Amino acid sequence: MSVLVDDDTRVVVQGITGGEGKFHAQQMMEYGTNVVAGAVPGKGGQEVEGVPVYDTVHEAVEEENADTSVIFVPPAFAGDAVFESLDADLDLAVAITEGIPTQDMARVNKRLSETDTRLIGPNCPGLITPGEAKLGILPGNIFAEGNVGLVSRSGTLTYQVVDSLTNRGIGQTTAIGIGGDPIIGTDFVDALELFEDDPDTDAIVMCGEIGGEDEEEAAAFIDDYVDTPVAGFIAGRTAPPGKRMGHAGAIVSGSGTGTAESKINALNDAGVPVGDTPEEVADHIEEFLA
Amino acid sequence: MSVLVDDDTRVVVQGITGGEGKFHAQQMMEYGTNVVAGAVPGKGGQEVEGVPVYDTVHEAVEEENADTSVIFVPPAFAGDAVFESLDADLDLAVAITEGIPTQDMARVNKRLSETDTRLIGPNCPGLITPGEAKLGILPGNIFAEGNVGLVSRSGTLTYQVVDSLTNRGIGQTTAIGIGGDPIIGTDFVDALELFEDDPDTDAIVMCGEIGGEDEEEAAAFIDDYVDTPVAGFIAGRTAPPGKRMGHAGAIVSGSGTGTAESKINALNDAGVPVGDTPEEVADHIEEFLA
Amino acid sequence: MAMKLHEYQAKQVFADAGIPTPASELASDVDGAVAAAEEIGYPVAIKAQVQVGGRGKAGGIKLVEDEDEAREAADEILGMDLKGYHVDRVLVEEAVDFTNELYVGITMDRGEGKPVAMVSTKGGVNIEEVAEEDPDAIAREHIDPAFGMHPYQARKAVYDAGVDQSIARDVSSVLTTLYQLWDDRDGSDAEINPLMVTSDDEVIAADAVMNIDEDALFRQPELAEMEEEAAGGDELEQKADEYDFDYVRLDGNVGIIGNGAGLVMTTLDLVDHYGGEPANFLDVGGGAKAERIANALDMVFSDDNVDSVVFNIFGGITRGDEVARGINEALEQFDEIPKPVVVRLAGTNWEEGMEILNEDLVTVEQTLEDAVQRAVEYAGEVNE
Amino acid sequence: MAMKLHEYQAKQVFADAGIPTPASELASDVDGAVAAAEEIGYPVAIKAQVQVGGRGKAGGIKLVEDEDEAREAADEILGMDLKGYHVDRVLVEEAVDFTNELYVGITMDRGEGKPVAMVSTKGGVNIEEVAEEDPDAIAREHIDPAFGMHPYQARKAVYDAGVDQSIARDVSSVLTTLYQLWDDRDGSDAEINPLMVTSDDEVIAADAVMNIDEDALFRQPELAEMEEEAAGGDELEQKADEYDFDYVRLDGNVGIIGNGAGLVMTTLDLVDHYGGEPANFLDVGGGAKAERIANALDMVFSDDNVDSVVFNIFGGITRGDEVARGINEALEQFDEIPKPVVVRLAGTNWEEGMEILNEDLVTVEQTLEDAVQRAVEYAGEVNE
Repeated sequence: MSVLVDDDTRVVVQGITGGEGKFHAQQMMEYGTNVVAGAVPGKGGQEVEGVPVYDTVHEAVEEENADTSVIFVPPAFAGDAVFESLDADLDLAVAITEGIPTQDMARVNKRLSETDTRLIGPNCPGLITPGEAKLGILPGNIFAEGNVGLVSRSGTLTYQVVDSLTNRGIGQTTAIGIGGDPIIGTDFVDALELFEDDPDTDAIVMCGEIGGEDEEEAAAFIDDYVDTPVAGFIAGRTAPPGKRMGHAGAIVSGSGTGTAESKINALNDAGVPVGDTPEEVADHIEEFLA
Repeated sequence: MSVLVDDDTRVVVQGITGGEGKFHAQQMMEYGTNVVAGAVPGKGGQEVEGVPVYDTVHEAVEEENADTSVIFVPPAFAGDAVFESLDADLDLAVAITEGIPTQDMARVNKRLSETDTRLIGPNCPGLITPGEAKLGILPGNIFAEGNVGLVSRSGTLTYQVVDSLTNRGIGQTTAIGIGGDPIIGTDFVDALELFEDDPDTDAIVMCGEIGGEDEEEAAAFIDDYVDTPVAGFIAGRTAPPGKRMGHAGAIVSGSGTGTAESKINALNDAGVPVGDTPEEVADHIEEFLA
Repeated sequence: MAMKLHEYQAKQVFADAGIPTPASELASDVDGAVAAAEEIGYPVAIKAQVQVGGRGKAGGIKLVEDEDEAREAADEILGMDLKGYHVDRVLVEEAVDFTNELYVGITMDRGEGKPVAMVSTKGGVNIEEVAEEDPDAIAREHIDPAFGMHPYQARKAVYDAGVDQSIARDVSSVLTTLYQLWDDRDGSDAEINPLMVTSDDEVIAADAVMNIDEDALFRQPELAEMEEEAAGGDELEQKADEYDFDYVRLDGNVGIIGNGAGLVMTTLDLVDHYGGEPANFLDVGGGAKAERIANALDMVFSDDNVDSVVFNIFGGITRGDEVARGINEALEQFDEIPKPVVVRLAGTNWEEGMEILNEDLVTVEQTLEDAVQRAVEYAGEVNE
Repeated sequence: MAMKLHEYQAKQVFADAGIPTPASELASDVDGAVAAAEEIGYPVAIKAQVQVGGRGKAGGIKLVEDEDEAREAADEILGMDLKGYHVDRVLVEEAVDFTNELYVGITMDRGEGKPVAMVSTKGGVNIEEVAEEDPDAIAREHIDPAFGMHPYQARKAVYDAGVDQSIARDVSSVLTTLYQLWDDRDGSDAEINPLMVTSDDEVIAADAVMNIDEDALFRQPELAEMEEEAAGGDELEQKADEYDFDYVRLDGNVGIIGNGAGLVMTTLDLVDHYGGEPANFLDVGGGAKAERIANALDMVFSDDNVDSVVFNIFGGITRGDEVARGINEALEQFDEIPKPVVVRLAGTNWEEGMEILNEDLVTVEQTLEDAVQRAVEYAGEVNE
């Protein structure tokens, strides 16, 4: 089993006629993802890799019963694309786009509270249920079917950890990259809840980084609600205070919260071991599953 | 008993230092309404008729436990005043102000869907539970305690009908003027539901007018959910199609809906007798109660 | 209530916002119209600038090919009476060669309490008729007034309406601008019908409707100025504007004055119920003072069709004594009262009002029913 | 990431929006500063225009009473090195006589996912310290980004903060304008600290902070132009701007290049874990092509502190073959490789990358741990 995505998921790719959209639509289909439609205004009636393109997401839903969208739309238009997907009664929207203006995302965030659609991202690699389907840009070949759920704020760090797991023969139920932007849809708590409720997920990896308080909140949630064992990793232990590092989220304000130390302590207090290296995270998971 | 307002209601008057606000605060108190505070930005610390004035509605709530506001704020600022009251966790806000721009009310309407506060009005006379409290500008002396609930889109028409009832010795549980604007808070259906659930309301008067489809919706609601007998009145039978008459709501578009005929038919179909004159409405109520 | 801009004013507002409109010029005499036509180049349309629908069918719009035709058409249209409105200005406008006519509009859906954007490929005709006969021909997209119209919503409405892909982007852009205008300018309705499509796939607003929420004019000073210019209607309606009354002229002979729209409409209905015919709807509003009451009487007296007047006031914020004072003031200036006035006062201070009223000048009744019946009776007597 | 406007730029933006600011003039030499001071009239403040906090304490702001003092101060400040930033411009500004200092600011509360307006009567000091030591001294009002800030919210924040009634209306108005600016200009932070209150109850923005969301600069052309002017920092940071890298300079000697912020930070952490000291954070981002990889190596080589470089790429959209090509290109131009480079490639096309990589020029490792350990080792050797 898995969370959020499996081989029944019917995907519409927003921006399928663009370079990235086209390439990754192809990659997703090669992996086995059921891409049923593309949506690009002004390109309705075309086909991309055999997939019909519609002018609006609503049409893709009406004509092809799409229930999930993956968004490869340039940042200036991506906020609008997310709104469109939220308005089309989808189950899930995955925004890959990096660099969406924060104020656009604040408005999206407001709309999210009014709809039933779940958003993953933006500025995220997407998610994958190994052997069934992937939504986004993750390199499918490093994943393996298994019983570990993974949630991460960072793309390539996810790959690093997954690689360590897969090399040891530990596969994944689903891996979710929630994205590193200041305002995102699904957060750690949401993902942990999904994995906790998934009978096939026997252990969870949670990769956080400095900045914000999401990891601290996740730790409190784990303490209260999560029985599945969780191993953690926090990137940015050596980041100097007051410096921004890449992700808008990755800033240490200099005060007590948001630092690697506060996050690691919070996780440890919730009974979550935090690895010093990605390999140590894999060690912990191995122990859990032993 | 009564609906929405009684002698426990703790009222803050927004705009209490203005001419109308002051006059009607006084009138309300004379009627017995528990006016606990005023709210006027920049006038905090003053007193009006012995009532303490605060700069914000929130302060009035914190300091005086106000749970209901009555709004006498000029139209240019009234939309903001309504937002403030919705944000202050009140049970009820009553907007008397006439002439609030419709787009301001559309935004208020959106916020209403997000809060638990009930709005009455705007452009309404308010509401009254005879013998207990009145909120707004209704002339208290024409009302009497009793068992008839009244809901109306029009102010003076309400008085006319109440007068007919009171003159026959028929009193009211609560009378609610919901206002004649195109966008209002509490509508006929909401008010009918309250009266239906009130054990002391034995009959209901509903005064509508041409324009919109609220009366038709109310008729459908009565048909499905209301056991309490209802008598109706519809103003504007002789209004020519395409002419606007006063209330923004009172326009007959010329097509099939919104006309007096369609409203009267809908009500009759729901078993609601509609009087040709206000006196005939009182006749019907008298019969119900006989 | 809405303030309606003239076509030429609305087009100016639309053009300023970047919506393509045909070249045009306003003229108030025949020579001016011909000069404008020469400048724009034939063919041109000469269009009466009055606030009535169906101008074309009523002869208020003419397409002309040369100077003679232009002169003839301008001469015919200027000064004509169009459904009761005097035409004193025409818009001389470039005739657009079109292959298709669309409709785009924004209005407030009062049932939903939110704005709605509408697009149809059946433009150029009465859109209300389309709405009734073929409702699916109009694509509707409701707008969340907190967010405003998202770009995808404009596109969705356009594609849902079946607009051709070759112009979909331009039509979406016009719709987006139209919403922005509607929102910024406190519109009640903003419409382009037809939005013409030319043979080289350009879109152009051949007509323009922009109605403004009168309650919001205080924050639209530019448009409030246009209102001065736009003010029209017959003499009585202009007077009502001046006095700031909600007034509607009707066909009967019983003049009606009251406070509150619902009560005034009820008074009209009762006049009808008792066999009379209402001459007007006049709502003095809440809290009217003596002067306003006198103005109301002046208004109704000015209407030659009126044979009797019924004054129905139920005081809430309006006080009976003020009403009585206003009635006395208005009537005491006459040697002979021009038309019989029946007065019914109830509610706040009605007893004081009764004492003040000069019963030599008016007939007093205690109930609404009696007052209306008496006024109908008087009107009938005069007619005999 | 945020683009920071200089004080003088932010003040211009604020003043244009109607927020009261002191008279001021920018100067880039001593004579210009003195002339500006004469024009404005003494006393004036001479303020270094560099993007660092705590300018005052560091000697970057001087209050002067006459020409001699002005000349001396300008001479001292212009050209000084302020926390690593070279001062090449000063703002000469009217000295405001104040009785009180407030703080007003707008920022994005990422935890709530919505903007927050803040007001405090404890202005004029480091507001972060106030937030930590006396959090109740800052009134906070969250804004619904769909509606924007309602006027009552500005008033509420102002009254909640305990601002005196004599200036409450003006402070509310400044806060409302500040939110409008923040919203219109895609601000990440907009702050006035202090907002000075004069003895006759006027408010005036004595300092101004305006940081813009870099991701939104595409729709803020005016501000993007200011960015050119605002660009500062040391040589390496300017180079990073030019190459469009997320780059942070640190104190160690192991240069670090990777793709993806989380993975780069992890690489830093591992350098530390294995006893080394990171010299920088450099994220080439997703999908980097060969040229970009070469630029990254150029950047890190330019840092004199760097003794060894670790290249850690886990390919997703970034392809190992492109990375390898970029590394080869960058290194093949040297007769002698200036600093040892350790490369670890994984993910998309890593095998192709390995084949392409010229192993004469770099050390290849299979795992992240090994690569970091090797780079730390190299750096240590150099230091010995």
